[in-house]
Amino acid sequence: MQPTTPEDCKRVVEAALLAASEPLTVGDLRQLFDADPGADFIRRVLEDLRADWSDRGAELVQVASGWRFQTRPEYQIFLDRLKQEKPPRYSRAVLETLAIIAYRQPVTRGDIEDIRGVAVSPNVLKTLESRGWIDVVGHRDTPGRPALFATTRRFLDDLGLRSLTELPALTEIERIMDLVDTKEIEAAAAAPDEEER
Amino acid sequence: MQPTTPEDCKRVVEAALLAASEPLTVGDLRQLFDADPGADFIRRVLEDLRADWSDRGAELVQVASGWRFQTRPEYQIFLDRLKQEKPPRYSRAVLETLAIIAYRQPVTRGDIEDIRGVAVSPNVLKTLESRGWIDVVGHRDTPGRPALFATTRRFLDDLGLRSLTELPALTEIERIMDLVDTKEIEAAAAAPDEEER
Amino acid sequence: MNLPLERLPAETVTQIEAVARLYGEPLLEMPKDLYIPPDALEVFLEAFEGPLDLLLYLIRKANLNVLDIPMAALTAQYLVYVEAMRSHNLELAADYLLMAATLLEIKSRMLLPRPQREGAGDDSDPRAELVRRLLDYEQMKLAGARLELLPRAERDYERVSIFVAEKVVERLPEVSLHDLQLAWLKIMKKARLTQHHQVRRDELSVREHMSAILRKLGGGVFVVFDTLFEPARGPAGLVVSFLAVLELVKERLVEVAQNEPFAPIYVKLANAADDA
Repeated sequence: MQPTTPEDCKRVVEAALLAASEPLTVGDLRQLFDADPGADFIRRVLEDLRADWSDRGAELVQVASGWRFQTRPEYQIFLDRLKQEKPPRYSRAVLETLAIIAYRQPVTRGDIEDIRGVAVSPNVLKTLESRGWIDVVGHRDTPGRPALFATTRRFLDDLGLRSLTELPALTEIERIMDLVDTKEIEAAAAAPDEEER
Repeated sequence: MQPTTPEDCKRVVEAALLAASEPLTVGDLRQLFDADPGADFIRRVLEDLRADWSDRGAELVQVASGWRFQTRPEYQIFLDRLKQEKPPRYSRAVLETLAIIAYRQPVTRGDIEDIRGVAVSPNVLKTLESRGWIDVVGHRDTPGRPALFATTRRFLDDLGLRSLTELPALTEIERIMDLVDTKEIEAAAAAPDEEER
Repeated sequence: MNLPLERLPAETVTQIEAVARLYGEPLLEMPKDLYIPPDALEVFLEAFEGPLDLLLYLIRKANLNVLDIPMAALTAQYLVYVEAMRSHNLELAADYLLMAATLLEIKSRMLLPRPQREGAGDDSDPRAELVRRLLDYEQMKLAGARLELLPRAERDYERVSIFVAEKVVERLPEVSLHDLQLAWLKIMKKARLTQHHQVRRDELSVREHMSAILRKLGGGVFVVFDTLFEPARGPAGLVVSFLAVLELVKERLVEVAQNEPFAPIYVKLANAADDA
């Protein structure tokens, strides 16, 4: 089979996206064809496909590492009925640790403990690591050379984000921060910079 | 969302089949709905979906353990292009045996062993025969009447040759051999592999 | 460190659900006099993620301004909770005790006249560091809650990945002419150690015809000599074909038969009859 019409090409792109276990980039999709159809062509095909699927149970979305098909959240209640076990729920300790790593990365376990005011259990970090949401990106050059944690591309992909800038904004807190007298609360001056991440 | 029309139900079944990592049975699919729609209804939906997908890059198929979507074999050549992994390569024994048969045909297994200086495993010849690149064209009239191997038309076709005379000339090779020293040959042996990609 | 919260087998579903259910609304039902049944106290304290979380709860519950915390009142309340934990022999986290000490220190510093420093109008508030930590923690606490609300793979949607029917098409190794040339090169290098091969292009052509002729004779029957030649190949082709037949005869691969002069010449595979 040789794709000759744009319609043929769309079918090839669709099949590739349906079959892929990881999101595919525009660059990946260009490689599908013997003669490179160009990035613009692929983007048009993707928009076309997105429209085709607009009334289906799955949708074509763009996440951090590319394009992928995923089921629509409205359909989850049906799909859940087929599941043998419920997806894990995360404790507040896990969620807060995740938030600190996501918004303040790269951070050490000590940094996380400073912010949360309690020791961080190894299980919390293990949970996030085994989910593939965080990993060690280096070591801080201080005594003990503690590991620096950061969020992964998988974390963005699983939460449907294209980049860290799409994380929920910390707006409410920012409003509070605006009220804070910088002289009085010296360290608060550093916080808005952190939010940019 | 509450599925009310058969069309809604079809979308739910489609989403479930697309998301499932294993084939789903009619029994599984009945569980998707709050009120069991019955096996006949599910089967009609499946037939309907199969028809919907008849001109796509994927198809709905029934396998031993249930129903699943899978890519059509015709699309494999495209999907292969996305693979990072290298295509399989023949061992040196297979390549040298093929070269000997190509240049010195018709030859017996004994001839090949004489030239290579080592025994030729039956697997090597079987590999080339099952690929359709060599076959037995006769038997030499010596004790044991060993089979004479020659290359086939298929071999020429697959290598893009019109005749054996288009094989790289050996005189040229001899000339090159006089010029190059072992190390350079080894280097050349590694590099062109990459160029083929 | 000794931490009742974090030491629990962290992520079992039942435990988390219990905490989630108890954190928030049920906590508002706490009696004002802070009497807490011992069983409930343990669960109540487990609902907090540490001293900062407890402090934030106390501040928000009393509707206090984080930026202007009445240290005396807050410290007193906090100590009541900590004392309650101690009196019920709950394993008290060091973090809670450390915070108690910090609160007491801030409270006492606030009673002292502020040190007047030269130069810049530096009126550092002893509460500043605590406020910064509380706001910092609250920010991350809320961020964690928001991350929880984001649609998440496997919980809110599933990735689509259909079966790839690749087994249907066997991937065969590709061989290029270059591969073949290199393979031959290696053989020749080895062979050159013992003997010198004189292989020429025309010889190869003869060998190709030898194979072709053997293939034509594959049936084991006698074939008319003339049919082995294709005039379309031109004079050179005919010569090569003839040389191929001679070579086959020399190598005793074929038998040539002619019943009488000028009768048709027949060619057949040597000993083909034995095979048939």
